[in-house]
Amino acid sequence: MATNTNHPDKPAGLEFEGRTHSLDTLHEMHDMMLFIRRFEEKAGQLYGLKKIGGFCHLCNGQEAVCVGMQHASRPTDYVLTSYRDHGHVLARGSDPTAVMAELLGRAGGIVKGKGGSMHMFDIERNFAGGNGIVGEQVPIGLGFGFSSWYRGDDRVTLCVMGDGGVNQGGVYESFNMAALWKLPVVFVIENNQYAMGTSLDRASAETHLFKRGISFKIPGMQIDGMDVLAVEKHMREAIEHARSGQGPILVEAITYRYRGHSMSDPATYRTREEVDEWRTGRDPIARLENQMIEAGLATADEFKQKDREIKKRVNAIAKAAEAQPEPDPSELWTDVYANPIEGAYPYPGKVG
Amino acid sequence: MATNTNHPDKPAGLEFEGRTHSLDTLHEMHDMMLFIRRFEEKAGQLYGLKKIGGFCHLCNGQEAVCVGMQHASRPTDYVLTSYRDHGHVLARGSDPTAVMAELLGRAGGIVKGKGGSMHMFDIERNFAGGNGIVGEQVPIGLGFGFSSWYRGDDRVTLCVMGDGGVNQGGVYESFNMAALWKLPVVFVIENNQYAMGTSLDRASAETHLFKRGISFKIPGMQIDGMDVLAVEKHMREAIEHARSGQGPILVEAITYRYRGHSMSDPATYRTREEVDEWRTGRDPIARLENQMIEAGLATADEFKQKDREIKKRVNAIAKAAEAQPEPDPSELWTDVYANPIEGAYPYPGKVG
Amino acid sequence: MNKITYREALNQAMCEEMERDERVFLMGEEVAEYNGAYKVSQGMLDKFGPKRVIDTPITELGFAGLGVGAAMAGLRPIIEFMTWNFAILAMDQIVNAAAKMLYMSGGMYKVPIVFRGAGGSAARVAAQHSQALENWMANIPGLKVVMPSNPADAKGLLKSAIRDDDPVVFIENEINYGDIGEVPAGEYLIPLGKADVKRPGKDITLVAHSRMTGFALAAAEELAKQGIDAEVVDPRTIRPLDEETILRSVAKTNHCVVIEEGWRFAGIGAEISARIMERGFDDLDAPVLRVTGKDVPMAYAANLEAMTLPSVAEIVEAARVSLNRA
Amino acid sequence: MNKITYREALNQAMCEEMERDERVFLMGEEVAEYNGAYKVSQGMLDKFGPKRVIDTPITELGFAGLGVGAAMAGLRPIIEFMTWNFAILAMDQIVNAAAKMLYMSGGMYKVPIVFRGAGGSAARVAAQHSQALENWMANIPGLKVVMPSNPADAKGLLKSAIRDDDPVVFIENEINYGDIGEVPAGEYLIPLGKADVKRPGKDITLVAHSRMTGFALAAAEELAKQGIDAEVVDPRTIRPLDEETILRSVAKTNHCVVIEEGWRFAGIGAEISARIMERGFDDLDAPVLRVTGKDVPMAYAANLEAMTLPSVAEIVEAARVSLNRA
Ligand SMILES: Cc1ncc(C[n+]2csc(CCOP(=O)(O)OP(=O)(O)O)c2C)c(N)n1
Ligand SMILES: Cc1ncc(C[n+]2csc(CCOP(=O)(O)OP(=O)(O)O)c2C)c(N)n1
Ligand SMILES: [Mg+2]
Ligand SMILES: [Mg+2]
Repeated sequence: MATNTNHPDKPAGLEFEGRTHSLDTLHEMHDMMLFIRRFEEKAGQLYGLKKIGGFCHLCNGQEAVCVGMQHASRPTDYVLTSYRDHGHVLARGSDPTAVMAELLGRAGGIVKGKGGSMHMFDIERNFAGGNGIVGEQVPIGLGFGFSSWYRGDDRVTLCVMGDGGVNQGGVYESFNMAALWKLPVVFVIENNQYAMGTSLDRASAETHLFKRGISFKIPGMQIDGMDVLAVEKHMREAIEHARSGQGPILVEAITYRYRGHSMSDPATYRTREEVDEWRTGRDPIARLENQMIEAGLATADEFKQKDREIKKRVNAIAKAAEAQPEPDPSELWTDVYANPIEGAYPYPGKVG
Repeated sequence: MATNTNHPDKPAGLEFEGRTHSLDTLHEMHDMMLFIRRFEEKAGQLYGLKKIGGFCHLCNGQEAVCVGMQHASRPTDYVLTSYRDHGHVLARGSDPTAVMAELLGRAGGIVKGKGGSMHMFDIERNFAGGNGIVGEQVPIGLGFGFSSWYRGDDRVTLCVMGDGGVNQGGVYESFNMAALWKLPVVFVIENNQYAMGTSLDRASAETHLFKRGISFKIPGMQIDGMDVLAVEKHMREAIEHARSGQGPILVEAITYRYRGHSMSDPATYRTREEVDEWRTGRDPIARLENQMIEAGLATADEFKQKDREIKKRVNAIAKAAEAQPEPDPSELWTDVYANPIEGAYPYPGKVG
Repeated sequence: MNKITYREALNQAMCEEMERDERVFLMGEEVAEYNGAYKVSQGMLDKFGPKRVIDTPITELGFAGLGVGAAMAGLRPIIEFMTWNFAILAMDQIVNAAAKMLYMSGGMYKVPIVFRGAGGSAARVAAQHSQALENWMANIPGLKVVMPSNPADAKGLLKSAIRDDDPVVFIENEINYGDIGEVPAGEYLIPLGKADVKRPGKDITLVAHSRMTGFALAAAEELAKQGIDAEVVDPRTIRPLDEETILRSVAKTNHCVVIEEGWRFAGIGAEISARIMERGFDDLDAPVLRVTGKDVPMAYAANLEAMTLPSVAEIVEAARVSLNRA
Repeated sequence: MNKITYREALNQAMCEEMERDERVFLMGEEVAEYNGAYKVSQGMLDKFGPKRVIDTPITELGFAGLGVGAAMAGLRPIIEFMTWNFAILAMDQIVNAAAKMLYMSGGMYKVPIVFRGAGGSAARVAAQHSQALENWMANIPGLKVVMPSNPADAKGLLKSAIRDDDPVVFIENEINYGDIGEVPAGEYLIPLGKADVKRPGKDITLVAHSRMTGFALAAAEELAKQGIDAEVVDPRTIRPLDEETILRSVAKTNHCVVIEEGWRFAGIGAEISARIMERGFDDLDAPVLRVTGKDVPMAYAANLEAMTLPSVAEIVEAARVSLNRA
C-alpha cells in the first residue's frame, strides 16, 4: 500500500465502515468515475453534432454505482444492464475506443457497430448487455445465475435495472425463481428516481424499492449510490451473500442522473433546484475528491491535472473512433445465424 | 329470521366471529355448495362418457370459497376467475342449465357453446370470465376495478387466481397499479396447494401467499377456505376495505381440490392420506351440516333429503342440456366482430 | 382544412373523441405529464385532467389488460404503447383477451379499445426498437389493424377506430409524426376497411402502407420520369384488407409490387401477393414482387440501417423488373 | 428401426442429446415430477436428476428468459412450453432477446436454445388454447422454426435442433403425440432446412406441415381414387423454408394447394404462395390455393371446432378446383 506522502501521520488510505481502501484503489475508483463522466460528456457532444444517432442514455451522476459495483465484483462475475450501459461497460474495463466507436456506429465498435448505445456487449469481460426493452435483462440475468448454479462455478451475476424497470412483471417472475432455487444473483436497482419523466412515487406503490423482494423472501438493502465507498462496501456484502449460496439479494442504490433520460429529453419535469442539490451537493466524484483531500491523500491540483489528462484521453479516443470506417456492407448479413443454412434466407441483395 | 324450530332455546342461526347468519342464509349457502358439488360430479361423469370434451377443471372441495365469496359480495360487483370457473358462475346465480349446456357444447350454453368449460361469462351477473391463460384475468380484473374508479361507482371487483397463477408477472404489474391508484379490487388467491402436479413449495419462494402483496403495500389475509362462514366473514371485510376507497386487498383462501387438476389428471402426486385428510376431515359441506346439526338448526335426514333433491335437479339439468342441439353452423361466423366490415374477412365457406 | 402534422392530427382525433364521449380515456407511459414520449398527447392532460389522461408504470402487459377489462366494463380506452416494440410484452392480452373475448363470450363482452403507438423502425434505434408487427396482428381474427400514412388519414382513421366497437390495433410511424398535410377540421371520419388510391396510374400497381406509402409515391415520381405510370394503393386498414381496390388496380395495370418495412416471411406483402394470386391470377402479366425490409435484425450503424430498410431505388428497380425493363 | 410414438421419439431425442452433452438440460412446467403434461419427458427426471430436468413456476416470460441467459452463458437449454399458446407471454424473450442476440452483440453471444412444445389446436380446448404461431415465429430473422409431422422426423429434427447453435422454435402437435411410426434407433439426424416429399405424385403439389401433412396424405389417397396423383411436400423446417423442393414439385405438377391449420392472413400459406408467385410463376397452370383454419377464434362446440379446422374434404375440393375438375 502506498504511503500518505502529504501527511505521513495520516493513514495511507480511506476507511469506510471498517473497510480500508488503499490510495491506489481510491485513485482507480476516482479516475474511472471521472473518465466515465468525461466520456459521457463527449458522447453528449457528439450526439449534438449528430455523429451519434438514435437513443443515447448518459449516466452522469450515476458513476459511483458503476464503479463501486465493479470494484466489489470479480472479473468472472456476470454483469447485465439496461440500455443505460456506457458507464457499466467502461467500469468493467472494456476498451473505451471500442465503446465510443460503437456509439458512432463504426466497424471497430465493441459489437461492430451493430448494437449502438443500448446494446453493448463484451463477452471477454462477462458483460452480457445492454438491453433496450425495459426489464428484459432481468430474466436473462437469472439465466446466467442459473448457469452458475448448474455448473457449480463460483460466479455471481449482477443484474442491474432502473426504478422504472423494477415494475415489469418479468422481474417478479425472476425474483421468485431466483429465491426458490437460491441462484447467485444480485439484483441492483439504480434508483435515480425517475423513469423518463415519471417520478418514482407516480409509478410505484412501494417506493422503498429494496422492499420489492420481500414478497419473495429476498433480502434487500438500500445504499447511497452517490458514494462509491458505500457502493463498494455494500455490493461486496451483497455479492458475498450471493456467492455463499444463500440465494439472491436486492440492492437499491439511491442515485440521480444529471442529464435528461436520453439526449432528446429536456427533463423539464425536474426543478433546477433539485438537480443542483444532487449535482453540486452530492456528486460522487467531488465527494471522493474532497474526502481524499481532507485525508491528505491528494490535492486539488492533482485532481485538476488528472482531469486535464482524462479529457485529453477522451478526445483522443473520440478521434480514433471517428477515424474508423463504417462497418463493411457485407456485415449486414453476418451474425444473423451462428449456423446459417445454405441457400436459405437471408437472400443478400435480392429483389422480389 | 326463522326461529330454531328444533331447539326453541337455541339461537335461530349460527354465529361466526360476531356475525350471525340466519337459518335461511345458512341453508342457501349449504344448498349452493352441495349443488355445485353434485353439478361437478355430474360434469365429471359426462366427461367420462366423452360428452364433455377438452379440459374440464372441477372445483370439488373448493365450494366454500365460491359460495362464501358470493354471499359477501353484491350482484353489481364484478367477478373474474381462471378456467376453474363452474363453481363460481353457479354461485353467482347463473342458469345451471346454461352452464351444463356450455360444458356439453350446446346452442343454449351460457356463451352459446363457444367457450366451453374454461370460458364461462354472464354479463348480466357481472361474471366476466373464465380465462384459460393462467393469470390473464388479473390485469383484466384491474381494468374492471379501474372502470369503477373512473366512474365513481360503488362496485368492487373480485379477481380470483390460483396458487400457481400468483407467480405470473402480470399479477405484480397489476398489484402495483391497483395499489398506486387505490383501485377497488379484492385479489382472491384460491390456494389449493397445487398447480397441476406442482405443490406450492416447489413453485413459490414465499408460500404464505397473502404476503405476496407486501412489496406493493397491499394488505393481505389468510383465511380458511374450507369454512364457508369464515370465507363469508373475511371476504366481507375485504370487500368493505376495497369499497371504502382504501385500495386493493389480497385474500389467500386455503383450500383443496379433491379431484385431479383436470379430468385427465390422475393426481398421483398426492398421497391418499393427504386427500382423505381434507376430503373427510375438512369438507366444507359436511362441516356446515355438522355445525347446523349441532346447533339444532337441521337434522341429518333433512340434509339427506336435500341431497336427493339436488341430485335429481342436477340430473334433470343435465338431461335438459343434453337435449339441446349443437350450435347452428352459422354461429361459426358470428361474434368475431361487433362491427363487421362488409365484404371483408371472414369469408364464410370459401376455398382458396 | 388546416395544415397540421400527423402528430397533431392524431392529437385532434383523440381530443375530439374525448370531448364527444366521456367513456374515452387515454392511458400509457408518459402520455400525461410528459405530454407523450413523442408528444402525440400534447396538452391533453391539461384539457382532460388526470382521470382521463393517465400515466402508467412501465408494465405493458398489465395496462394492456387493464384496458381490456375497462373496455369490457363499458369504457372506451385508448391504450398507447410508447412504441409497438414494447407491445410484444402485451401480446397475450391483445391476442388472447381482446381479440377473442367477443367470440369466447358468445357475443356478450365487446372490447371497444384502441391500442396505438409508433411501429416500425424510427431512426438508428437498433434491433429491439425496430420492429414491424402488423403481420402478426393482421393474422388474428377479432382484431382490426389500421396504419395511416398521412395526417388526414391519421385523423380520420383514428376517430373511426375510437368509435369502433372492436379492438383496433392502430400503428403509427414515428418518422411520419412531423409530416405536414391538409387535414379537415372537426368531424372527419374515414371508414375502416377502405383502401385509398394515393396516385392513379396505368402501368403498374404499387401497394404500400404507413411510411412506405411515401416511399412508393417517391418511387412513382421517379418512375414517371422514366415513362412508367405507377398507381399507388395504400390499404390504410390492413385487416380487414380492402382487396377489391387492390384487385381493381391490378386488373388495370397487370403488374404489381408490394412494399413493406417489415420482414418478408409471412408479411403483409406475402398476404397481398397470395390474394392477387388467388383472385387476380389471370390479370397478371408478371409475378407480384415484394420489396421488404431485409431479413436481418436492424443494425445501429447508419449504413447498415439504410441497407436494411426498403429504398425508393429498390422499389423503382422492382417495378422495372416487373415490367421487364430492368 | 422401432415402432414408437411421436411422443417417445421426442423423448428419445432429448435423452440421447442429454447423454451426449451435459450442457443440455430440460426446463418447463411439469416436465420433471409429473413427467410432462403430455408425457413427452416421461422418465427423464429419473434418468437425469433434478438438476437437468427442472419444473418451473408458471412464469413463461421468466423461464424463457432464463433459458436465453443460460444459453448465452454456454449451456444448451431445452425450454418446454406446455403449449405454444402460453408462449405468447414469452414472445419478448424469444423475439427481442433470443432471436436478436447474436446480431446485436456483433456475433459475440450465441443462443443455442430450443423452445419446444405443442402448437395448434388439440381437441375441444377452445379459443385461448388453439393457436398456430408458426407464421409469427417464421417472420423473425435469427430464429429457425421446425415442425415435425411424424415420429421419425420428430426425433431426427429435434436432435438437430438441440445441436444447432441458433435459437430453434420447435413446434409439436398434441394430436400427433400418440402417432406411431418407424423411428431409427440411436443416432439419427435430419438436417434443418430440408423439406421432404412425403408422397410423390405428378398432378398437383400439396404443401402441408405438422398435423396437416397427415391431412394432405389422406386427401392424396382420396384424390388417387378420383384419378388425381398428388405429391405431398412437408417443409418440416418452416424457417428457413426449403423452397427449392417446393418449386421443383410445382415445376412438375403445375398446380399447388398449401394447407395450414393456422389462420390465413399472412400465414405460412401466404408465404409459400408468394414465393411460388415469385419464382415459379411460369410453372403454374392455375393459382396456388390455400386451405387454412377458418378466420375465427376456435370455438368449443364440437361441430364448430370441426368446421374451423381444415378438412380432408376441403383439401380434396381445393385440389379439384385447382385442376379445374370441381
Ligand atoms: C418494455 C419497454 N417499455 C418502454 C420502454 C421505453 N423506455 C425506455 S427507458 C424508459 C424508462 C426507464 O426508467 P428506469 O427503469 O428508471 O431507468 P433509467 O432510465 O432511469 O435508468 C422507458 C419507459 C422500453 N424501452 N421498453
Ligand atoms: C400461461 C399458462 N401457462 C400454463 C398453463 C397450463 N396450466 C393450466 S392450469 C395450470 C395450473 C394452475 O394452477 P393454479 O393457478 O394453482 O390453479 P388451480 O388449477 O389449482 O385452480 C397450468 C400450468 C396455462 N393454461 N396458461
Ligand atoms: Mg430511473
Ligand atoms: Mg392451485
